[in-house]
Amino acid sequence: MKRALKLGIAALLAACGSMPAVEHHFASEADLLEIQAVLKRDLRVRGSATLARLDADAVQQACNLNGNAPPEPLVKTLEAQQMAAINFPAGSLIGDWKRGESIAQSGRGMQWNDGPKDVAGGSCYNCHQLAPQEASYGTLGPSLLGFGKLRGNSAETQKYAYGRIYNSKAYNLCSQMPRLGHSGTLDEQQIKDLVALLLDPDSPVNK
Amino acid sequence: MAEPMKIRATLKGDLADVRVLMVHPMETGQRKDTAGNLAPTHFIQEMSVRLNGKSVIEGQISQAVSRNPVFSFRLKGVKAGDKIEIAWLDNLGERSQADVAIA
Amino acid sequence: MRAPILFLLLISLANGGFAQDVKKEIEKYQQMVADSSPVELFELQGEILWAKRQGPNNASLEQCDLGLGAGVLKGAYAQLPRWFKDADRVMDLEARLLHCMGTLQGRSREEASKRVFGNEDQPSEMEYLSAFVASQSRGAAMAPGQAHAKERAAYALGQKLFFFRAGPWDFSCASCHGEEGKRIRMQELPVLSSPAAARPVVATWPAYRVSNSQFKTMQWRINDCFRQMRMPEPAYTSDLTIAIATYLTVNGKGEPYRGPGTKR
Amino acid sequence: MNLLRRNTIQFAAALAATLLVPLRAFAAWNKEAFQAKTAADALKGLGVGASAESRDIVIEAPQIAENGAVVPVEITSNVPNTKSIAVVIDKNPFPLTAKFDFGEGALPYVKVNVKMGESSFVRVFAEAGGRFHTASKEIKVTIGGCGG
Repeated sequence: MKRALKLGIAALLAACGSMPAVEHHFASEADLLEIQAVLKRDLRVRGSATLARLDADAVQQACNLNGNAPPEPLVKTLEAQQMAAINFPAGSLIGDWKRGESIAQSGRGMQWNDGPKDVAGGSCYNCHQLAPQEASYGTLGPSLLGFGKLRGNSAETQKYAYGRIYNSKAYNLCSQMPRLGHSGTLDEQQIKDLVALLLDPDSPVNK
Repeated sequence: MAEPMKIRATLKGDLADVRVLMVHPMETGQRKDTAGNLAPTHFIQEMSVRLNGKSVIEGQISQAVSRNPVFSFRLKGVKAGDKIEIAWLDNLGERSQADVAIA
Repeated sequence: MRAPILFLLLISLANGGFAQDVKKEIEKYQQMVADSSPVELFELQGEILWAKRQGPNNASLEQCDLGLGAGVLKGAYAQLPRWFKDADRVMDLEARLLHCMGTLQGRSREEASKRVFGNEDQPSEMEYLSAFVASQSRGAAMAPGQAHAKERAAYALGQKLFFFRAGPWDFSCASCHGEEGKRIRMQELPVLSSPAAARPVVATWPAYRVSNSQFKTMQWRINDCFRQMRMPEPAYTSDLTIAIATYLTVNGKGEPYRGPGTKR
Repeated sequence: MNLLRRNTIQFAAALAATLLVPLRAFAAWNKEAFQAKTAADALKGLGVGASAESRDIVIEAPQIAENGAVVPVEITSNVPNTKSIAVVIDKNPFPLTAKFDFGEGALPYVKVNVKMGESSFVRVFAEAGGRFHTASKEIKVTIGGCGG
């Protein structure tokens, strides 16, 4: 009876789309090692994309092994580790929203065809709606239109936005969003500029 | 080997739908090629469609027609066995022509 | 140059109904583009190359066995990837063509695969050949091999690779192709693990891409996803790429082939 | 193999073709109209004077083009005795894109893929009985995804 109720709730949640069904594709760590070995065998270094990029990280390991839904204690531990590794700069985290907008537009960075002189972007519009003027936005992530209007721009909110861009996994361990600071894609100033795009009252995101 | 041009004609009653595919870069003069150099302006300017040797359509086009041009036309009073010829001439004086018999 | 895009109308009429209209109009665009595609030119050139004698043996590819016997083209592409006894390996179209360039024409793998991804100024031999061979399966139901143990192993490996998150951005194929109704910018993303979404995809690749006037193969498609996932580059026709192609094609099996397609 | 670039062999073949095929009477390319940088100058070059809006010209084209490199446009003139159709893309650097003269045996119909640098009106002018008829359609140009 209790079990039936639980299943019923799970089905309801799944139907609402708020809780995607957990799918497990890897039975064991040995399984993960096998796939990693295939990647290392069949992928080749090109440009900045070296094989060292395939070294597994504890977060990837936990998410892969548990269908992106690891047990709660593990999630807490790993999220705390990720959070501790964020370098929060002192002072205001709000940079220049105009520069932030062009960083959000750019999909460059970390690809094997990006030259050493190419400045990386955040690929933000690939997945998120931001400024209303840009109608060509993706929907893999939530809409961020009105982000600052909704939340204000207190020091706490700045820190949240900065941290979320720097390392989304510190907030949601198996988030699909890249860890843009942690991975070395964006630097401190670029992330501040993106924070400005999200929080500055003058930013088109908040108009 | 001449560059391929493909003509396809389908007959419905005495109406023929004619589709022609041409191989041409249709360079506007503003595109950088893969080596990073500005590709010189190079595009088809004139084309002509003939039915059994008689001109039925004369076309003039600009560099704003897409690369590897595809055109569709409609001819009337056509019967199986009729011959359709299509020819083009570009701004560098190059030409191509092809023909097809309607099946 | 990628200019930011303004849909002035979209802004002034930002409501669900209009978004639906936008989607419908983009579908109409895609349909019209497909109807007036120059893709046949690539098929034509591929046919010429198929019969062209070249390599140390001065031989054509006409006797290439694509799985249905030497020289049988009709419907052969629809049954790839499949296991080949002579190579004891699961091969996709490009792997098999490379194999035949070696066995029939006497060409080295290195020479034959030196330039497999072309550009708009100079398409590659592999692109032309892929266009021609695939066109010979139009109308045939996609039926990749799944009888042999190695074919089933390729599928299983492809499935795992599809969901395996790795690289500096923690991406797997499923990061983008895992959830219904999502898109990158304006590009709709098929959920390739689902037959309903995989079927039209496998039925239309390889394909001509109008945005850059290039013909693209399935090996290229997989290669470019790895680039965008910020991973190192897959070796051409490696087991990894063929496993992913097998997973994708088996998911889309049953769909009549109607390519080579035309994409935005 | 290079399909899209000329080489000497192909040039020779093209030359041979010109010798074998009877001389084509190409209508001389209207330089003045095609090199005009504004729609108004292009129309002047074509000799298009006053024109009347007409519902008998049907322009079938997408309202939104995912990529300006290829925009399919299908034009049918139902104006009786249409002799020619001209296509003008207002915002292109050279607005005049195509002009087709139809003789007996051809329907006043054409489908062609055009390039559009930006969103623009596409206007069609049909000549019939010494008069010009016109219709237009706005096409918005965008680009697609991240390169996938």
